[in-house]
Amino acid sequence: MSEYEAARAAGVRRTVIRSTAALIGMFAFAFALVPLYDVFCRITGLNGKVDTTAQAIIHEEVDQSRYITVQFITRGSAGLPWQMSVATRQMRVHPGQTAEVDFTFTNNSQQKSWGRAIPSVSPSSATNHLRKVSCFCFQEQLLQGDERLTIPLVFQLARDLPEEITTITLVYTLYPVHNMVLDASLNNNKIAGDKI
Amino acid sequence: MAPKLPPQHPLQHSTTAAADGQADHAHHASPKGIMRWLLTTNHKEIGSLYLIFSLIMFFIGGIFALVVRAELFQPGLQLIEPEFFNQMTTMHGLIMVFAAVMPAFTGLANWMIPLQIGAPDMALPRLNNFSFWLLPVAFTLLLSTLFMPGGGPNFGWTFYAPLSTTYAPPSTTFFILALHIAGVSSILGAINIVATILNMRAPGMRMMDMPLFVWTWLITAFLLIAVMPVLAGVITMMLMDINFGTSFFDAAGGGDPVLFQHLFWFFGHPEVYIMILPAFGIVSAIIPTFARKRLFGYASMVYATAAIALLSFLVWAHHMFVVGLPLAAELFFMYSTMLIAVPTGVKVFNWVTTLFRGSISFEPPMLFALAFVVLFTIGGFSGLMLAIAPADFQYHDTYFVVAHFHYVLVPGAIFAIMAGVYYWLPKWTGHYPHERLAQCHFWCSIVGVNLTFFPMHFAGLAGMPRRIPDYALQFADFNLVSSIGAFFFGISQLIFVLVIVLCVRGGRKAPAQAWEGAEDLEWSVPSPAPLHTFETPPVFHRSHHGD
Amino acid sequence: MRSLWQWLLPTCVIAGANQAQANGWNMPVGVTDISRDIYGLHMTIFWVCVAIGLLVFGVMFYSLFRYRHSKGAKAAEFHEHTSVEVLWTAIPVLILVGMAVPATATLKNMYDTSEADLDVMIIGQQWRWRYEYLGEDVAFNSNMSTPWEQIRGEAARGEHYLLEVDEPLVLPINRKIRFLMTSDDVIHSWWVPDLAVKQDTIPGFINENWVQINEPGIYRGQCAELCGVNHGFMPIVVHAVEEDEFEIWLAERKEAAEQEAMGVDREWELDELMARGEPVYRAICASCHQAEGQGAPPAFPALANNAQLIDDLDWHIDRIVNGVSGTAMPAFRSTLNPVEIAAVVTYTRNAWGGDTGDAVQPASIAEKIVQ
Amino acid sequence: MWSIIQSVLAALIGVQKDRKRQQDFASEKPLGFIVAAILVTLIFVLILILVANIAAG
Repeated sequence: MSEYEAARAAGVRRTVIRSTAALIGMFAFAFALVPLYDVFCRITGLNGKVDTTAQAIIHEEVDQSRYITVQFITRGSAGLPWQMSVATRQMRVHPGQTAEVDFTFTNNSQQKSWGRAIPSVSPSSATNHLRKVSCFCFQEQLLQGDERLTIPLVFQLARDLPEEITTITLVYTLYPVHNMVLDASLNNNKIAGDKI
Repeated sequence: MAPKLPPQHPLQHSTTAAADGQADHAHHASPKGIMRWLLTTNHKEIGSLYLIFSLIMFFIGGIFALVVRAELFQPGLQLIEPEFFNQMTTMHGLIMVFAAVMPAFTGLANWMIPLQIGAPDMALPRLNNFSFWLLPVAFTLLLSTLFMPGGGPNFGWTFYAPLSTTYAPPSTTFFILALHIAGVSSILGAINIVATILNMRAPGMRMMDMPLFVWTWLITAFLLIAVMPVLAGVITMMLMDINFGTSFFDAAGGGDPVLFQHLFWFFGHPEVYIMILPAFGIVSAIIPTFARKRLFGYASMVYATAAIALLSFLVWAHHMFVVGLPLAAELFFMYSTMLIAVPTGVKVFNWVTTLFRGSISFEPPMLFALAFVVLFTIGGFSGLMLAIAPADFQYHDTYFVVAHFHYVLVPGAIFAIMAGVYYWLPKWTGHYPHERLAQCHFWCSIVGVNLTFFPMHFAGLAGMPRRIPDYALQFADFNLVSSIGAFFFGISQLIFVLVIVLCVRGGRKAPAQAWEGAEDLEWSVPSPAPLHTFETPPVFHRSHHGD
Repeated sequence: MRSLWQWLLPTCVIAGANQAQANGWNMPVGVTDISRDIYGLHMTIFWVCVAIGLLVFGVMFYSLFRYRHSKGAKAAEFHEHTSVEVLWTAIPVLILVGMAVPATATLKNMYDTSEADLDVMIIGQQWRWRYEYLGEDVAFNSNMSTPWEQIRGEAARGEHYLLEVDEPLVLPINRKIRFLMTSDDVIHSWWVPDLAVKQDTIPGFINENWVQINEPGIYRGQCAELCGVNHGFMPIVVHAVEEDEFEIWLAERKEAAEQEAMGVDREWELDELMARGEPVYRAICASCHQAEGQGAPPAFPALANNAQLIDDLDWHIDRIVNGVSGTAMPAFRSTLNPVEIAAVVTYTRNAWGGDTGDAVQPASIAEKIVQ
Repeated sequence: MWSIIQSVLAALIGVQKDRKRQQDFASEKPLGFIVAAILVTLIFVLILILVANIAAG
């Protein structure tokens, strides 16, 4: 092998090592994008996803000069025999004010089951200004057969809510929580996993 | 992945082997028959394999398109069920993108890059063989999903979650596997190309002396290395969502379906440029040759290509203007997308200025290259219209978009590939392609392409969504014309096959420099190029590009 | 001669464009301020493209004609010219900035959903739309009403083939209506060209858009995002009416809903339930489970002669009331009323030779979905 | 340094004098150009984000 060829081979080896490193880096980056996206959404409120952890009430002066209409919408989804309802469809609050609204969950079946309410806020620019002090959406809920449960949502609108926002819509969609252990306990449900 | 050294060939100058062709090269006791092709590490043979594979896949993908067009020939469901229709549109897209256009460019790269930079072979010949043979495996697997219970993928080539996860047919796992294998093949091919270009250039050839095809492929290969792993990541997440109970894209488990689109288009938009940048390189070789004039603004072509590649990472969400992004994000992606028109425009202006005051002749490669410039520009114009976010609310997911990307990909990428094939066929086979037949192929293709895709602009503006198996009566005329055009275009591609077969078997003999104005290094080796070339590195003279 | 062409060509093109408008070749101008703005942007950028195209292709074809090798043209030597290059970079940038300004203004306007008079929730479902008038207790499903015989070519196609629904979305004109959009299964996209509204409906997430219609009329659109097998068969029809007409319609809808609710408490005959169930089945179920309940396995199981369904009434009702997660079978708990559910259950148990004789009472269904 | 930035900016709009280009490619070290290109791209993105945010109000 001539010196020229040896130099060339060394160059090829270097290029391959570098591009393989870049490759692995990009593959890792793709997965890193998932948490990055979440962080990004939390900072910008991009997709209307609200923080899933409780936030402390910040005592600030209530902005009496404006009212914000907050609408509540509850939605069910396939596979969960629950009914979710809200005590009031909409309320008017001042920015800075702490408000509370009751949500009621009813299990219409005889079996116990797990469910989780996934929140979404519109307009998404309001997301970061909605502080949830306590919410059923922070964790999964368990309802026994025919059980009815009322849980309050305590929230506060930040004073720095942008001026142009006059209405905030909060939508909760109830989803069943599928869990191997939970399913095993639901052995009465003889058709679990069946599809129609 | 240990780097592999090129196999040593006996020192033998290319010219001596020229006349005898391949028979003389029985050194190594090379395997014969099918084993020769299975085990070959020669860049020219692998290049041919890639090109033949992509041609076959072009016809398979084309047949799927014709099934779609046949169903859309008139309103109503006549031939196939909506379920099968969705599988056809999906398969057409996947096959054309991953199995026809991309391998065709890789095939051209395999054949031409070593010849254009004066290298004896690719840097990693055995890896090269491996990356090719992954492709038939991947696409046999993908096509086999059509025969599985529940059918093949039916969620479009963009496979948006949750349609492609929670609601997907059972064969989706095989679809993911096939895409993984195809992705590995692309990545290995790209690494090989980068290693070849950076290290195997003839002594004295600097980066800025490289032909534009080599430049555009270098940038394309970097794009591939950057984004194919992202695709691999996305489909891995899908696989986990489907089979392992994660919920990356499932709202029920706290995931986000829109995240899928962000990730997909973060891969997908650079992917679009992967399919067009090498085409820029081919056209930038052909136009100066047949205008007998140096390419105008070689440096700005290189820079514009690099700029387009960089910008392609910043514009992905223009595919998502209607998913409900915040206003600032919409504006950001609108502005960045509009800016990408600038370097693209620079390229078109450069080509036109190269023609200006040239000495132009109209051989088949030139015809296709000129058609590329005109029709790709039309595709670029509709792209510019789509970049205007408010207007995109009307264009999005309609046939206007279908028209746009087919103008960019068919008379864009595919015409450039055909131009390249006609341009380099004399080098590959030693014969000129049959001029009359090639012209016939060109005119049929031009008429067919425009007949097929131009009415789609109108159908889209008038309100026809994409991916529907049946349509309202006011779209009937547009679809009728499109379908006739599609069959005409499809059938006229048989002429292309005929030209290639005839050219391989015989025809007017071509000299080493087959075209009068051609200047790059590949024209210094005999036609047909012997199996082994540049075993002694050529001395590169800075006759063009540089000073 | 040349001056004639200079005059004739643009005239022809403009005349052609006007003609295109009339014949449905171009984007509709639409009936909202926003749709007009968008149409204006569309035409502006179109003419910009035409102008650039004429210039570039003009130079190109002139060169191709003038500098033919066969006519002995000799190639020039030049291969770069910095000032020309700077110029043709700068001019497009200026044009683009010129386009970006009005586009930004229109986009900001489109995003301003504040101060709406009426909120309508739009829900995409495989493969129908559901409309809920928030705070008005009016909600209904909107299914394609084109019969499958027409699609299969067994009957003559009507004027609004594939673009007609059983229940259109009725909206008042001159009022700002805010749309809240979401989906129950996959991503759909609600699009009416005349209103220039196209917005994805995403499961678990809420999107907003708004419209203020200037003219009464019937406006048609379609789902624009591939959403599965019947993606091509979920049209949208918007019926825009005068404001007082809308109030009357709303009152009638409420009354009809009350009437239906009263029906829950009384005892229903089998025949009555069958008669009520058939249209529900045709509108809601037949697109997947097929007209004769034969289904399309494996995605859509057969209902006719389905042993499990016939043996287990509770299971049957559970499937309809609560749906099956991860499939196209939604929960009809809140989208059909107890009468409709009881009727359709009765229908599927007795049609196609099932003949179980079960007459499922609305009251028993209502028990299962108590608030 | 200024020369490198100048070249990168020229590359961004795709225009460069041949003489300047020859000068750039006389230096065999691409690292400076790569770093400068990444920086310029980042600044470009930040400017675009800023403009978009100002335009969005």
